[in-house]
Amino acid sequence: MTAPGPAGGATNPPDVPCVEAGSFEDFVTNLIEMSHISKAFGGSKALHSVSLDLKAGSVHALMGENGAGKSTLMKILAGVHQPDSGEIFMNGEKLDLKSPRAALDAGISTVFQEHLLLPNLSIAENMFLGREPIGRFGAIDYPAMNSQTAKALAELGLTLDPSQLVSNLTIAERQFVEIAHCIQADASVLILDEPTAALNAADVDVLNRNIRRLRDKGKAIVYISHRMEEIFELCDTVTVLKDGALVGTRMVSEITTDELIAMMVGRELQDLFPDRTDDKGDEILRVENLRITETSQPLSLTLHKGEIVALAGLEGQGQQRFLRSLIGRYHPFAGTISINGKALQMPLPASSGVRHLQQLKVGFVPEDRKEEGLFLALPIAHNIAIGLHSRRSELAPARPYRNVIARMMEVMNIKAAGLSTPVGSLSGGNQQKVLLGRYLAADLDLLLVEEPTRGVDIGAKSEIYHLLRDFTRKGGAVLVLSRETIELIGLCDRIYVVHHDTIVAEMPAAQATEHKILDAALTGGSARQH
Amino acid sequence: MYRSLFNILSGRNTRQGLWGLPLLVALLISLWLTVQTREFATTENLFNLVAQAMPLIIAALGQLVVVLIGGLDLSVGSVISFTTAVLALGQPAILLIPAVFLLAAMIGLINGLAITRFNVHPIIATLSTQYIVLGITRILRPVSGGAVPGIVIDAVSGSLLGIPYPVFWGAVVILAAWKLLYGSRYGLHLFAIGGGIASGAESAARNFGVSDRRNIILAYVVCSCFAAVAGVFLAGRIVSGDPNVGLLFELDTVTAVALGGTQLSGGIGSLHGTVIGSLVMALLANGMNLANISPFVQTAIKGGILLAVVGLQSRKKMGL
Amino acid sequence: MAAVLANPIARRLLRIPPSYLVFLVLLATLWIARPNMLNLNIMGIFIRQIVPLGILVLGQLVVMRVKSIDLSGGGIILLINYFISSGSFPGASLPFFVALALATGLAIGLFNGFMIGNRRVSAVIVTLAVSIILVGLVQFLSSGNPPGDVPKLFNDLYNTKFLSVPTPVLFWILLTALVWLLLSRTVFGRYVASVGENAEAAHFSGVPVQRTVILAHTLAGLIASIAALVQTGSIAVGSVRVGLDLPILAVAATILGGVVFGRGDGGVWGPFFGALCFALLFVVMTVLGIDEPGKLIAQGVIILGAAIFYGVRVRTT
Amino acid sequence: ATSLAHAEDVKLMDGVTPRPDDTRMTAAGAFKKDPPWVIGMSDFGVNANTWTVQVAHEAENAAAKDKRISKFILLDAGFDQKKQVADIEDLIAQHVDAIIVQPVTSTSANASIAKAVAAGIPVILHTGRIDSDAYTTEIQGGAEHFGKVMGDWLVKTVGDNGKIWVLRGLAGHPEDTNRYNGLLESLKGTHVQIIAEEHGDWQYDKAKKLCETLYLNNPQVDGIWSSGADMTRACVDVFKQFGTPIPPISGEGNNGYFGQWITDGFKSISPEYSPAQGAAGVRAAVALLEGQQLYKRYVYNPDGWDKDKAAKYYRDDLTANVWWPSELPEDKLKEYYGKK
Ligand SMILES: Nc1ncnc2c1ncn2[C@@H]1O[C@H](COP(=O)(O)OP(=O)(O)OP(=O)(O)O)[C@@H](O)[C@H]1O
Ligand SMILES: Nc1ncnc2c1ncn2[C@@H]1O[C@H](COP(=O)(O)OP(=O)(O)OP(=O)(O)O)[C@@H](O)[C@H]1O
Ligand SMILES: [Mg+2]
Ligand SMILES: [Mg+2]
Repeated sequence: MTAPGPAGGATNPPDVPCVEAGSFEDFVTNLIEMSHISKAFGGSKALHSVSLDLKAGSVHALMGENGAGKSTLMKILAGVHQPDSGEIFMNGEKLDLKSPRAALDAGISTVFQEHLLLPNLSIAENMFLGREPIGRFGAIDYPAMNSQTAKALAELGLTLDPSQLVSNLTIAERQFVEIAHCIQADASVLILDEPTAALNAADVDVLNRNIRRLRDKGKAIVYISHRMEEIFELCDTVTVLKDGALVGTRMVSEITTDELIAMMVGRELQDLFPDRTDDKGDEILRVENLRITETSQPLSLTLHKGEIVALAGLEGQGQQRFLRSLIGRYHPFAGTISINGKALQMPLPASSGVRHLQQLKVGFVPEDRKEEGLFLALPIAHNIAIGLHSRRSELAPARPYRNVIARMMEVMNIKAAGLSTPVGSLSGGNQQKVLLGRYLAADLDLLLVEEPTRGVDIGAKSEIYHLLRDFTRKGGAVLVLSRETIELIGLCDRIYVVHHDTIVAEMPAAQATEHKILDAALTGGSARQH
Repeated sequence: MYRSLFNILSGRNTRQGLWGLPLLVALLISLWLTVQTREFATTENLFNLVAQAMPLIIAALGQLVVVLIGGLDLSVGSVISFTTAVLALGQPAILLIPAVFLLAAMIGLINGLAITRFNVHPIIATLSTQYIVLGITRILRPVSGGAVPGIVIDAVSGSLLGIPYPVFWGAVVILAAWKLLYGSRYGLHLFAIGGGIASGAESAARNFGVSDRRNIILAYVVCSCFAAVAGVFLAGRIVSGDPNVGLLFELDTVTAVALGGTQLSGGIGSLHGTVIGSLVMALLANGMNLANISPFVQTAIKGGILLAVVGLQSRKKMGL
Repeated sequence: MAAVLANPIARRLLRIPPSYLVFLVLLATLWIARPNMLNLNIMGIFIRQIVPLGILVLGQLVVMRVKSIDLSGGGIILLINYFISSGSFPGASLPFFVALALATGLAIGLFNGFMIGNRRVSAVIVTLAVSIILVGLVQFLSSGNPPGDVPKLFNDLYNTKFLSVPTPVLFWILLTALVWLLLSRTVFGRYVASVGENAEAAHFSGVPVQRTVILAHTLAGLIASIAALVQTGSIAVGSVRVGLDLPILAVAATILGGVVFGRGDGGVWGPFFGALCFALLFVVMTVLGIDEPGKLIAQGVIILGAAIFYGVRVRTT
Repeated sequence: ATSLAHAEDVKLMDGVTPRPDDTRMTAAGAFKKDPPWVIGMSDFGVNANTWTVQVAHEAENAAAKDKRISKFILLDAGFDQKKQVADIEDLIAQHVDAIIVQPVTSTSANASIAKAVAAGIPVILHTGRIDSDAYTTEIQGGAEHFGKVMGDWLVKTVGDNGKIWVLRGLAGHPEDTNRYNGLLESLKGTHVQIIAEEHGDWQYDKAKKLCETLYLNNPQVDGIWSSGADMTRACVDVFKQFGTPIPPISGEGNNGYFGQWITDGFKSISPEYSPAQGAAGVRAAVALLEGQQLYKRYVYNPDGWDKDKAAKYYRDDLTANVWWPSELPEDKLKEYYGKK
């Protein structure tokens, strides 16, 4: 075993309970043992006899394709689901996790994959929900709660007002609050289910630093992410699941990226990113001197048929606001937008901007697939076909679009029992594919995509990249926004870097590096090329 | 800490709902009545107003508790009538008053269990109990009458140091509701559960280790008990048991709650908003009487003012 | 047992809305107590009694599918009934009254829709306030001009039969089928389903969310005015009172039929049977001579029982 | 004796007489006041049906005729007990000179009536009794009497062994219970059998459903006791719809009903319950304010009307919703009820 043991290997930190007498394991104890866990939802098996051991002072990665069962396994450990069979031990003692409360009491704290903060509560209230400090007369001790929250946020480098409502926060801020909540619980087991899906590189660094700190304090941490580089940077051990079954557990130091992918996907992945092409067609989108806000600098860009162009930059620099200005969600202060050479009537009304662009064969794919994208309780068929229906008038007969839907399911390799499966019961990656499928099926020329692969496994990511490239090969164009710089470099033809509500740099993706982009994003106007 | 007056008035960026506007309307009506009529701004009338508004305030505060968790209780009216009927059974108060609350709590328990354990929609569950309780009330007391314990009558009609008892009822009930909603963990949990339900994630609060089922059941119990308090108050005021006295209370309480800016989808709302909403309704009734508005147009005016207030309470999301 | 439950057809059967169940139970009760009453003629007349409610349910279910509610139906029925019975339009013909009624319903529905869809105010309170205003309007108008008789033609039409089935019943079935077609076979139906499930997602998929909500309410207003015409046909006299419980009953019948706010599992026929349940409930109680309190208690117990039974099944599958 | 004669002089309404077994009187001049007077009326529910609307009109009309009444305040409780309590409180707060109360129930307004009397304001009750003596004077057309007039007639018509249906009004409403008690009184000692008893809420549509259902369940019925005119009309329409003879059925003094009775010629009786009691209440208030002495209790127990008497009152040129006998002058009748 060449891997460096958990920090301070032999000297267990004080809050790690000692090995139970009679245990004959090696000296690094298993804090948690999940043994032969099985779980089925309705007819479909999500987990078959999966075992997982977690050690104190170690970061354990859980990998696998979308729908492999990672979240389900962790929800069982978090007390959300009860296993159909199998047992869970903590320090050798059997745990019966009937509810999330029970898991919390046992010292297991979780960042769930879906955002679960309560929008109508303040940050502090969310942080302490279920274990609020009590002051005089049984009332909640708000001053204590707020000050402790401020401290916890400060550890993550955040300066948010603890009494602010969560509904006023951005997605990334919410993600951090969830993480802070998880850490704050002072548990011995921390489960982080895709904590970085909504974070950019700089934020991921902050998070990694904190995770290492917690690991050094002797916590057992489960880390789920579809971003390979994070796994290799942060984790000690990795367990791979496939189709609900255990593929294997390895030391991260003993495995290469390709091996890991092969374990997950069951084959060698040919190439993650599709080849770029050079055939640029006619100009499809032209934005000139657009000022997103009253005080921001004007911004101009162009997009041609056959191109995939990215907007890169740090979190909250106005990329998203810009993209949503194009569909009328925000009203830009000045400037013109033309599509296929025709100027848009500005400002687009917020309530019908999407429809207006749809008539011009432009689609917008929102980032938050649960809130803004999908109809979770409705069938896959409805979710895909709605993009076609919405171009027609109310009284038109609703065509079944069976062929279109079936083709999409096939092209996109959507894993589901059938067309009428509710989207909500699919795994995250498959949900994302359904969402994209809606817009690919809708016969559009230009796609404005926010985060095309959020929470999507590496195999599906590759599929999505190829699908987008196929779309442009057929004459479409894509304007994409992503927090994953590597994705942008690999996928796109050109990259605009956004800083302070305006474009500060433009570069061909072939020449872009993470460093160059970050440089532009940080230094703003001074690095402007061209 | 500073928040603009607009934000406070509009209730934006808080979870208190849009209560500023109804407050403004209440003040405007009061001002108009003070100028227009001699009688409005007299202590006698203001004390009348308190007593008139009290049953609605009490019952509406109970309704608020279930509305905050995205529920609805259509049985409050029946519980009120039922309470007056039981109180008029002619037994000693020491027996009747605990009995009334025990029975009300049981009704709330049935509502809560049906909703949480058996997945019955709140409208269906509480409409059913509305029927059942009304039926039982009609058996107990087919028409109004019976003898209400003297202590109940005295408790609403007397006064202390020139301040009539209803004012104290108001103070105690509002204090209790305040303690429940803002001075305890339970109150926060109600908002949490409601916030989850309103945003479509029913189990959100549960993942924080907050027991949603138990809290929801308790909310219905609390609502019924508040209705019982309103029933006791009314029994004292009408000095009898009456099978119809609670009629339409279910709609009036919901109206008062919503008028006070509370969102019926749950998680957003406030105690003071509900009190203001109830006061607006009482002010309308009292004011139109004092201003001698013909009974043939009173209903239309009441509806018009409701519509005007609510029409200005435009929210972020569509819905109930 | 688990295998049976896993079977998709069995699971589908178990998801049948409670209204069908209540209907069957009541039918069986009637069959045991009064077998002679289970013939087409008699049942036709019973069902005819509920037609106004049944029609109102159709509008209610459309707005509930878009997560809204309409409590103004009672007011609309009262106002239209007043228009027709008060003689305010001397010498007016049937087509005039029909046109007047539809226009009234349409306008009120449109107003509701605008307030809810565009102004985004609370649907419960807006429609309740509109109802109160309409009731108030009728009270005001009837203080100077009380309602009188309904033109005879209305009642004559109401009493016609087609192939020994009362025309109002056929009309109701036809209307239900139309709404079913609208919701299941048109783009509007897809819009309604989308908006009800997730308005934000509907917006980003290009569904005209506001327009859908406004249209749904306009349709509900229109349907309420049709219910008003049938209700007016069923009675010979004008009225200054209306059961404010009619809209609540419509909501209850809709939910009993498996349609809840934003979800439409019961389709159109679930609520249809929901309304039928109320018809049969009334008949069974009356036939069995149950007294008023007993009726209330039985009504509550039956509805709650069915809903609990349904809830338990859904939970275990 | 002089004061007695004096009290006899006060004519409140046709058919209204002092209650024979109760000789209590108000003190002469006890409430005497110089005009102008402000009179308040707490109506149990103006908009319940067309009869209650007419009561309000009759009262307003009587008040308008008397120039000494400077203001007549009509408050509508809408059948809401607590609203009536509030209404009476509001009238006291406005220091009106007399209050007329149509109580919603027999108990709910008692405390506030006592409060008004304690404040020196005379309280006149009509169309509804209360369980207390706290009022000043009352005019009561007995609901029991109303039910008994119909009951006696029905017993006579269907014979000792008749089978009857009973259509009651709004459950829990005192008027419903009292009329029904009147019927029970008539049935005492007979073998008339109630084979169906249902609440039709005094409404046409609900009664129609009931009669249809009862008829289809068992069409064999000898007579029908109906607690209100709209229900009677509905029931008659049901029998006409099924094309079967209309059984004897009790009615009420409503123009629409009279029209139906005259055209269809079935056996019926119409107990009298005039909306002009609204006017009688106003006259009683005026008498008290003039300083006249009144009896504590007046009764209004007229005989039932047969078809001939109904035919005398029936007006083909007026709509269905005027109730007889009325004190409204011809121009008001035309204005409110004229067929257009
Ligand atoms: N509550 C549920 N009801 C029905 N099916 C479910 C439920 N939860 C999970 N599943 C199914 O179980 C399988 C495993 O899902 P799970 O969410 O655990 O995958 P995952 O590995 O977390 O995927 P991802 O990488 O997309 O997050 C999927 O097929 C999913 O559709
Ligand atoms: N009771 C349920 N019935 C149907 N679907 C459910 C149920 N509970 C959860 N789901 C959905 O099943 C999906 C997959 O299961 P799970 O809850 O493990 O999340 P996940 O797959 O990790 O989430 P993500 O969609 O972000 O990948 C989730 O998207 C969730 O919304
Ligand atoms: Mg997952
Ligand atoms: Mg998943």
